[in-house]
Amino acid sequence: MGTGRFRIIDAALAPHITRAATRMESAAAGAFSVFEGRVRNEHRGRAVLRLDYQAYVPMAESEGDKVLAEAIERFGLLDAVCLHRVGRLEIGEPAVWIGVLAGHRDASFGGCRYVIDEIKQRVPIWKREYYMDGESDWIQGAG
Amino acid sequence: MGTGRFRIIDAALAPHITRAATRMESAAAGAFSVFEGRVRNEHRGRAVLRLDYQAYVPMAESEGDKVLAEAIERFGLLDAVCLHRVGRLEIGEPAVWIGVLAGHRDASFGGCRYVIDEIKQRVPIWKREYYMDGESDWIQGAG
Amino acid sequence: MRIEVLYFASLRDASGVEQESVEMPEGDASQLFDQLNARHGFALPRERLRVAVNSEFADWHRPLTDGDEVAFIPPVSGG
Amino acid sequence: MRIEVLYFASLRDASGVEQESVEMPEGDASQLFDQLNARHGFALPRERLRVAVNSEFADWHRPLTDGDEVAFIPPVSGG
Repeated sequence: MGTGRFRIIDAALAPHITRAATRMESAAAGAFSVFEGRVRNEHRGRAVLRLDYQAYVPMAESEGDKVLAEAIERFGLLDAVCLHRVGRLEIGEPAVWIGVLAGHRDASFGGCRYVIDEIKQRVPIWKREYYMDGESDWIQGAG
Repeated sequence: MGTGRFRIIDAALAPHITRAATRMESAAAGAFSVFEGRVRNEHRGRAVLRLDYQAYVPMAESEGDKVLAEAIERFGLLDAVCLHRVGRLEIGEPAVWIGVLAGHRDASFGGCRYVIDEIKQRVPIWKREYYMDGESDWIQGAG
Repeated sequence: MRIEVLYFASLRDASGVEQESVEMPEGDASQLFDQLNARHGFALPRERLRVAVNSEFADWHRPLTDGDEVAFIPPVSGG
Repeated sequence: MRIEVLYFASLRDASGVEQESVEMPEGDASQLFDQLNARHGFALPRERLRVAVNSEFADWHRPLTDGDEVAFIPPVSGG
């Protein structure tokens, strides 16, 4: 089973982010990098109203755990955690939060970037955008 | 005078980080990157007990503001903020916090990395390390 | 044999269900997909999908076994 | 003319003060440094320092004016 470092959450992410960030501590950590992806009001020139995220939850968590384990191994990280929202999200809400703890900044930046890039390639989560003009689309592929 | 985006703080950084992060919002923001530098227990093989940071405060704030303005311009950021601690710091405490808001992740990662690298090159702040063996040293140059 | 099929994104919209139990003779995921595509008319061809068997990415031509859980994975857009 | 000099890090340790007012004839920051170095014996040579005049990095050879605030900037180690 997974390591539990990657979690799909069907509720506002903010309190989960606070708790996750608080736990990321180590006397050997000189660098803590965070990436937070948020819902923005525009995509490829179209005004966005809101999003829905859907996930294949057990596989997203196991595949996400693999991504985080790879990042820890490749970049020599002290820890790496990811929270990903599902359900209905409004403009400005966090959709994904990645926290990476490392000895030095090269590793924390590199590891954090690796995690978001891999999630966008292979973790089974899908985004449906609802536009101001009343249409909606499943986004196919990484943004 | 400066823009006030870069601030030297002579007290625990955590509550200031919380406030600064809360303010970083924009409907156009798809990406929020954070880098936090912390005091680690080891430097070049020596066990570190604690640090002192000293700054030329008005110049650090004006030079830091320049770095943040450059990052905003070069990477097309929506916002960029930095808090830097001075005084006595213990292992695990945050020494510097950088928050960068952008439309997309390339810009937020790039801008965040630019800010920490430039701070380490040219913002007049100095670190004195106190070692377990009782010695201490002013660190000369970027780490 | 009986296969549990999960649908996501536009495939869920086409099938109208989140999952269904499907009877099929011996075969692999590509044959299962063709059988279901004929019924539901998915918007995405098989070439644009990946397949997962029991929550792991798998080869389209690995033989399925009774009780497997199969998901067709459209291009992902999380993050 | 009267110059306000600020000391940081190892230069502050050598001078024993955070700042001092210094009288000097017309001249530039390099001459001011040499005058102060003779008195305090700094651990860092001028080649390893930058100079700031009124909180801005400046050229060592720009003439100073009465009332300027001058800081010798050791290699920085913030962040």
